[in-house]
Amino acid sequence: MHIPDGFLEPEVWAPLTAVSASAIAYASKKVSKNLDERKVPLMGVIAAFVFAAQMVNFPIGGGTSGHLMGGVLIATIMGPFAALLMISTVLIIQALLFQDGGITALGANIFNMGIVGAGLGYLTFKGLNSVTGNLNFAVFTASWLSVVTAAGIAAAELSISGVIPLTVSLPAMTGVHAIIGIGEGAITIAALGLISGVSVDVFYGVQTVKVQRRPIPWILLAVSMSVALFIAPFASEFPDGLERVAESLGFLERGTPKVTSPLPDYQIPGLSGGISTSMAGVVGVLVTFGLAYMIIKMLRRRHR
Amino acid sequence: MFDPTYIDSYSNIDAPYQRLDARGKIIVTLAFVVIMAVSVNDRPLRVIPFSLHVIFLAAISRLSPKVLLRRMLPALPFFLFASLALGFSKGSHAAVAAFLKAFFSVLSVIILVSTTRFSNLLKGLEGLNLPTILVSMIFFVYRYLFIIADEYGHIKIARESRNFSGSKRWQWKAIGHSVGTLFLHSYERGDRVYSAMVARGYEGNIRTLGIQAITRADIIFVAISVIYLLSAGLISWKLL
Amino acid sequence: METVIEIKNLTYLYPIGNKALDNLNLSVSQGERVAVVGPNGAGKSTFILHLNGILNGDGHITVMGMTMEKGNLPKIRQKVGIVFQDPDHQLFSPTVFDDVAFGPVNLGFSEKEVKDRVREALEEVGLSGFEERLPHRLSFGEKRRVSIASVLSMSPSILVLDEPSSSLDPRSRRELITLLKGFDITQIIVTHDLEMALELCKRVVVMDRGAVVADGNISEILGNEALMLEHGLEVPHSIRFTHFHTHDHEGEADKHCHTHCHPHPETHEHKERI
Amino acid sequence: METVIEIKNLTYLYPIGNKALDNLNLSVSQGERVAVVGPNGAGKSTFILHLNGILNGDGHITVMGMTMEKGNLPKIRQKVGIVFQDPDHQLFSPTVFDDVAFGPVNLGFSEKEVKDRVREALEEVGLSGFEERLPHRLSFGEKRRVSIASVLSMSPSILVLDEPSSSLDPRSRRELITLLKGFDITQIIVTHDLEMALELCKRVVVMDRGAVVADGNISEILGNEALMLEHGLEVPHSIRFTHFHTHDHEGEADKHCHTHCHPHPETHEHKERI
Ligand SMILES: Nc1ncnc2c1ncn2[C@@H]1O[C@H](COP(=O)(O)OP(=O)(O)OP(=O)(O)O)[C@@H](O)[C@H]1O
Ligand SMILES: Nc1ncnc2c1ncn2[C@@H]1O[C@H](COP(=O)(O)OP(=O)(O)OP(=O)(O)O)[C@@H](O)[C@H]1O
Ligand SMILES: [Mg+2]
Ligand SMILES: [Mg+2]
Repeated sequence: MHIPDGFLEPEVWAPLTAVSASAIAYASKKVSKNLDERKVPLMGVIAAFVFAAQMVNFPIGGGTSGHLMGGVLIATIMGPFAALLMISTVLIIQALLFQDGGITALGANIFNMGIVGAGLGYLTFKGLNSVTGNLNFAVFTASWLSVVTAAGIAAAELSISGVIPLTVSLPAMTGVHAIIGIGEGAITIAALGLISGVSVDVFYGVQTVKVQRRPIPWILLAVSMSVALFIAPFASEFPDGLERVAESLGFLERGTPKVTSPLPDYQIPGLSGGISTSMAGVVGVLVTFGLAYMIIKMLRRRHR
Repeated sequence: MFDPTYIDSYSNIDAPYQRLDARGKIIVTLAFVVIMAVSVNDRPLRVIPFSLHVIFLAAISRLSPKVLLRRMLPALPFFLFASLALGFSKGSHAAVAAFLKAFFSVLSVIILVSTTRFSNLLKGLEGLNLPTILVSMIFFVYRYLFIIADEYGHIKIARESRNFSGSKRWQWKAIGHSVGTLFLHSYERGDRVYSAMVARGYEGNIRTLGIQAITRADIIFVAISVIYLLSAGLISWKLL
Repeated sequence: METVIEIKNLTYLYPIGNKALDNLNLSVSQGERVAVVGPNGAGKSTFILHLNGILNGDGHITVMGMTMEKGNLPKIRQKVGIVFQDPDHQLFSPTVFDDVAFGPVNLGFSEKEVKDRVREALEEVGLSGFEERLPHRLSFGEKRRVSIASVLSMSPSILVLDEPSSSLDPRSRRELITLLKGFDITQIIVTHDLEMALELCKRVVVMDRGAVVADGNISEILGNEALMLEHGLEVPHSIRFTHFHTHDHEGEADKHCHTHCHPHPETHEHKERI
Repeated sequence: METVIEIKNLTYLYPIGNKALDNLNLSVSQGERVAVVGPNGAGKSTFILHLNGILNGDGHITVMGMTMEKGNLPKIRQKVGIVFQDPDHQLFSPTVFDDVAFGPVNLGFSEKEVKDRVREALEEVGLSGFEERLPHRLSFGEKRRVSIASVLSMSPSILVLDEPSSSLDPRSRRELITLLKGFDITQIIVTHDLEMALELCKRVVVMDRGAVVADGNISEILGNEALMLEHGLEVPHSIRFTHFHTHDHEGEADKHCHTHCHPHPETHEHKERI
């Protein structure tokens, strides 16, 4: 999911860079103020952990394996702002030192994995946990959703830039990641279970949310996200099995450059239609995200 | 991928480019990547003046093409496939242009990090107003990356040694437990590193030994590069 | 005695290029307890990782009659139990029970069998009743015992330990020695703790630069000052003192000296050959 | 001799509730080299973290005449150099130079002064020329030396080392001992390596359960079998052998035995008091 330089149009990466830069600036201020700033080394070493965790491979069946994203994992432990900083740090290092993800695409990658993956994932976790009171369910759903959403948004960005039409890339990306997401969810649950067994104070901010009494927006958010990103594309024109999609577009998963068939052999739909669909998709996700952000702000004010 | 030596291995070559200030190099690299990204569009020919700039930098940093290519190798397959996909939707020109853009952007970043000591690079980023906390975190990730990745390697070996297999569910659970363990180790390590730093007079921000001075050479380099890149963008926009 | 491990011309290069093992030859018999010593970076840990196919260098390895190859790995890993140097790298489960059960579960035993094995293994290392404890909240010595139990639960025929005594306090170290003395399976003990090696093993293998530079009777080899100095080692106190007295009061020698302290010619020859 | 460290009734509870230090008392004189020994979990490392105010328990600590309090911390940290057990926790900079320079830079020295100090410190540990090496690519023994250099560069008056010899091969351990013997500043050496303690120190402090249970002449205390066994320790070989001969040939005693091996009454009294 690390988008390199050269494939995104400026219309896509420029605004996303602005969004990500502001988010980082805000999170930096927030973290410097709230967390003990003298504990920067601790944050740094844990960011190195995030880097290592993203290299963790797990089997997803059919002889293939997925990579952990770790967004929800780290956000539930360290909080969404610290998590955003950690993931951004990791992405910067990956771009600078490992040629994994581009410089102009850095804003987009931070947006996909840090803001959407960790931030939105964290909101989902917090919401579902307060609604259902079922920690594992909340963790699992949030992890799954964060992976699928991040993949979906990456697909949308690529399709707006004309690389792959959304009608192809969205089902492919979300399809593969719907499976990877199950692994992500299961692993996140197990990891958090072990960590919380040792130290008590793991779930950042869960206590405050538990008393929260307005569950409906969260359910709506979760359901609409799942429908928008997962079910809808499948209901459309490509009922191919997930296996097939995973195979044909496997190259979108980093670390698996051995794929043989780069393109599916079906007709590629007209460009204009593709762009309008993908535009709609991205706008939808952005609006949802904005909504979620406002909601969490409101909640926060109530609990101060 | 996990050989830490390669990161700083070419920063000690005594060549003109290595002697320049990190901030100037970062600005020029950013200008290069951004201006190229904005001006090339779907025209492969427009990449030519930009490629000349990168080749010039490679020359004044005395990096051998072999070294550069080897470092780029892991990224290439993705570029190929993505441009192929682009080729189907937007045509071969767009595909070639995208590939070249990706190629030269990566090349410029590789030249930047190969010719700048990582600590100077960080000082440069800080000098360019990246939030201090982020710069410090990059510093620690860089320092602990290999150590923590190695640690996961050890856990993995211990797992394999005991015949790790079984159902997917069981494997996911065991992997999750390994990740949790790795987190606890990292946390404890972070705690102790903090103690070690405090013990040597650390009081909240990393101090460095005098930032590199910006000389006239730096200013000339940045000015000429930016002017060249801008005009390359504009002229190729008109002509190619 | 039957040969259980046979290694011929084993060479291994780490991907970044340093030759960690260089034409290593070794064979170990059934029931032997062998110490492996050598300076930091000699290749001891690298060697150990070959014994169950985690690393795969050039050369020929046979374990209990099975050639080291992909198809045999599960069986070999069941036979060879490796206790790594750092227990924190070995223990990754939420409870002691889970960790000790990890091997047996992977081997596909029934639930009852798994439970029995865990109980027995914990008993053997003296940790009965620790099943529900968190591995992270144990003392270093206890962690080491859990690591050993987590390997014993697979009933290995060959137990390999990488520097088992480091960072242990003297009491825990003593308990470890007693524990290992109690097992009669084949054991390979990699260590910098030459006193412990002397107490536990009759045979020592000295490694340096990836090869075996001496192999034979432990008190002869560890008592050979020139050899020890050449390979970053030291004649252990217990030999040095005995040695000293051997010369001082010839008649008393046998009383304190269990070992023959003059370098054995074979050792020298061995050293020069490699 | 002048007292440089004075600790009275020091008690420390970790946040999760375990009492790691329990009414600890200790004073150390200028130029002394003191060994601190005790079982795993005795509180040795916790104690060390109090010597420069990283932890802050109840009780009274004075270092070189300065009371341990916030205002004095920078000065105290300059005086007390701590080498932590794991070099990977101590070395966090991209190059050896940066790491050794970290302390002096924080102390606000000029660039020239910093460079001079780094050069000198590296020279002292025998690592001149390692300035540009990456700390994580050094051998374990070299890492340990860099840790020591990174503390020496602050010119501490008191050097505190936490288990400096663990995981070192015998040669590196020997080099470490020579190095430490060469310094004439006050040294506190926490270790499980009783032989090293014997070689380096005249005085030993035995800790258990967060308190000092014995304090005095090292060969008397380490030779006291009952005391050693009670606190998870062991009489070191070099004493045991000497001791043995002391009884066998009374006349020879002085030749091999530098130490008086019978328990000192004061030690016992000490032990029972606590
Ligand atoms: N993962 C690795 N990658 C590259 N080189 C390695 C790696 N691990 C070890 N080495 C190198 O291989 C050689 C042998 O290392 P090994 O860990 O086997 O030594 P050892 O005998 O176990 O030393 P020690 O007593 O310090 O544990 C050393 O030179 C070491 O630097
Ligand atoms: N960060 C911590 N949080 C809670 N308890 C701790 C922490 N660090 C140590 N302890 C506990 O405090 C006690 C003393 O620990 P300490 O590390 O000081 O022992 P030590 O004497 O250094 O042992 P070792 O010889 O194993 O290094 C132990 O019971 C330990 O479990
Ligand atoms: Mg080793
Ligand atoms: Mg300790």
